Amino acid sequence: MALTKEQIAQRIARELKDGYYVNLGIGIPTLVANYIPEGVEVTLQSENGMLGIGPFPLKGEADPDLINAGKQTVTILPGGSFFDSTLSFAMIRGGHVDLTVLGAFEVSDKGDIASWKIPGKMVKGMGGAMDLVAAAKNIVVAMQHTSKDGQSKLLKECTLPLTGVACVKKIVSDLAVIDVTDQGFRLLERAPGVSVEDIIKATEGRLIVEGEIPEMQF
Amino acid sequence: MALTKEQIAQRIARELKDGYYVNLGIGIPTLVANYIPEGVEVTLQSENGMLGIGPFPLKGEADPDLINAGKQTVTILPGGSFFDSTLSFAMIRGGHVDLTVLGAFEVSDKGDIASWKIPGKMVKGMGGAMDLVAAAKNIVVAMQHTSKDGQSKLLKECTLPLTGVACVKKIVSDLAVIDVTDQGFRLLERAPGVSVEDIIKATEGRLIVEGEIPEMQF
Amino acid sequence: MNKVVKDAREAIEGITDGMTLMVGGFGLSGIPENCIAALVESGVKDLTCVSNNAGVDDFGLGLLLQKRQIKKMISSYVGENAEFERQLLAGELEVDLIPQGTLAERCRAGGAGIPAFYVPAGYGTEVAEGKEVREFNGKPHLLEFGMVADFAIVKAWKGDTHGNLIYRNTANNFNEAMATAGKITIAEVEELVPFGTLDPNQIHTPGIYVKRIFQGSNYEKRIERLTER
Amino acid sequence: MNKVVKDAREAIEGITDGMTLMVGGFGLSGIPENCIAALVESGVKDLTCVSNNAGVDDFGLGLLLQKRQIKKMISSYVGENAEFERQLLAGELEVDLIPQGTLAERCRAGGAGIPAFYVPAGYGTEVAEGKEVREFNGKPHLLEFGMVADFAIVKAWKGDTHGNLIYRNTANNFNEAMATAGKITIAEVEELVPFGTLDPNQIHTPGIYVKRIFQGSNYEKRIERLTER
Repeated sequence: MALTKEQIAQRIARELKDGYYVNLGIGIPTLVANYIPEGVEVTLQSENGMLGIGPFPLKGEADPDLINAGKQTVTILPGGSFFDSTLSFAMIRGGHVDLTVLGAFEVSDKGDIASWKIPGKMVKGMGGAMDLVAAAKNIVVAMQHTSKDGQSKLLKECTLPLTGVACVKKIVSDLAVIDVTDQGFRLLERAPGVSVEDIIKATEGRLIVEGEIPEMQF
Repeated sequence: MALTKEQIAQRIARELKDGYYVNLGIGIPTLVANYIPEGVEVTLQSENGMLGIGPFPLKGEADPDLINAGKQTVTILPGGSFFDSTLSFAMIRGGHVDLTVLGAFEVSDKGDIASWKIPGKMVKGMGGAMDLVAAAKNIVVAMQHTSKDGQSKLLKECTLPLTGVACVKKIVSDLAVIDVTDQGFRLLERAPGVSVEDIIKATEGRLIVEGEIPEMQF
Repeated sequence: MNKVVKDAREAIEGITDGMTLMVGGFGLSGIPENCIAALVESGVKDLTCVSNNAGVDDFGLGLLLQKRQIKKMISSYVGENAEFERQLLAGELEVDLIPQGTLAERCRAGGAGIPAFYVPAGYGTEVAEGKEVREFNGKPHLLEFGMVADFAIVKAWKGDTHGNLIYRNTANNFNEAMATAGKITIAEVEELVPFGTLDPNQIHTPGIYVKRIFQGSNYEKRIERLTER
Repeated sequence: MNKVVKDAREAIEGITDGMTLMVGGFGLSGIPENCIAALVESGVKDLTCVSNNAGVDDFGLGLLLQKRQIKKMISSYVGENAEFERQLLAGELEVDLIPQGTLAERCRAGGAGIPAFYVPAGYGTEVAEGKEVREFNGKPHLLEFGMVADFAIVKAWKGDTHGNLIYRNTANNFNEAMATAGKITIAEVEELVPFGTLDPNQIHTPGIYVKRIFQGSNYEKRIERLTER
């Protein structure tokens, strides 16, 4: 059984360590916040200018001056801070954010990522994604392993315009957990009930499979 | 009669316009603050991180956290602000300071200035002087026209290590007010009782003297 | 020193056809609503607007787009606006898309007298086309340039009559950097107070950067994506 | 997340011979007195210190100079210190003098992931020797490099247990930029408060930059030039 979006988020949350500062992109990455392990204290950064993103506001308490990078109303946790866009990206570019989680259309076995533009369709812009992938120490991608018609999204070379090159460190897809190494993708874990064969078939890029591949537990 | 230091400061103060943001260097330039004309509101910048320098504190009210760039205890005026060194020099470098007044050992007729180092003697460092002269829109130098042994300090070429090149716009010395033009020094005013001849004799660099040269009034 | 103007109409005096404007805000948060309305009313056109986003169809910079007053947008993300899409596909609008951090830093650099600097963002992507690449510590970087505007228009929470500004929460966003990078910077504030009433340690934008300031009125402060627990 | 350490001795753990330290302060204002004392006590040597000034003979970094613990100073102005002069003339101390604004910007750039940038300061002077020159808008500029340190040691007025810092008046100076540029940043504060007690809009240094924090004791806060009306 392929992972649900919630399970992808849940698996990524296991990458979090106590004290981490983390930037979560829009979509599945945002869900990671719901699965932060017990005893792990993580501070969420929002690139529009805050540290310490809290839960969505209670009904009637939304503040138009307090939104996240997805433009949703949010709250700030005690110990958080507000700052301008320049400082926000200075901390991203300077490598002070420990982990960035974002979605992707495609990832190559060299760690290139395409996530912002589909030519011919509307071009919305890259927002902060290029800054984040160029600078974060550790980039985890949350994505679907294949397109709806079964085409692999883990490729030898990305076909869509790139967001960044040689930057993705880890992928958690609906089928597998994969590290991006100098030799290509390396299979680490498989989704419950998904076979190594299924994953090999769904992966176009070089995929290293060595030893027993454990099944993820939820 | 050559101008006193106070008179040099007083003459420079006439360059101030209402609404100006001004950086005053150590020494004579600091005295300019005492002669700001009636009806002219000027905001003084201190490059260690404040706008709105006020008078020295009253006896017993000095605050070790509130000093100027000369490390003297000062006060802040209502409407002032504090900021860090980066922003302070960002506003200097970005041309937001309207006028900078500083001292000099030598100035050349091309507007080069030497003000920070005398080889063989102790080297104290340039502090913020190089940043200020490289970036201020308008640089006025307060200086003695000649050394104690009568050598001109307004030269064809500076002999001491430079602080900046082609940056000085105006000089107020103890003998004269001089503009620095593309053609060299241009005599604008002379100190009371000082003749044009005296000034020509005291000036080694190219000096343009055209028409009647008025005497400064105090 | 007199920086206080009556209203947005007086504040935007001197903004003429073809000028480049920086406009603060992220999404609809922290945008100078009063000045945008005055610009719409003024009919000024062929503007180049530097702004992280382009508003929505019927609010923010979307209002200027509707009236076809904008010739070019310089932004990082413009995806909330159908009229924008129509004009872009029809070739009526130019767009320069810039990574968000690079956009912020280019405004900051312009205001700070830094003509150019190197960043890693965008290397190897179409953003890098035509840009100088240089390696530092084994990592390729792009040369990016400081940016200034004829006018910068920012929105703050509180301001004083000397032009000192305080922003609130995430409504700061691009306002602080842009306030430094306008040849003339206009600030509209929710509350204008006499100088001397703000704590000098809490000022985000020192008054030196602000040439004109006024207290805006009728702030709608529209929420783009209301999300509640 | 536990950033709070007991005292300066615990805070400076891991600072070893030959390391590069950034030390905040301007003159004797805003200097990390407790950490400097602990460094003197530790006997660590061959340090490279990035600090705008070098203290006075018997206070600030002057204390480390007296004990000959500093190999090299990177500063903009070092003119208040006779022992400094003696060591320099005797060839016992290296000095790299950098224009003050460039020094601040190099710290800021180091912390902001900007490896290099252009500034006009120093062009045509001995500071420009060996540096790349490039013209922008008809004006020559020097290429300067971002700087990071093994440890940055800063002093703030208030701090919380998450490492958020607030500086007071002109005691901020270089502390804010340096706090961003240490591989490990240590903050000593006059008052340490529980997280959640500081206004998130008033924080100068967000906690992300600070790895270790403690409340200092016995601050002397010496005045270098007492000047009264």
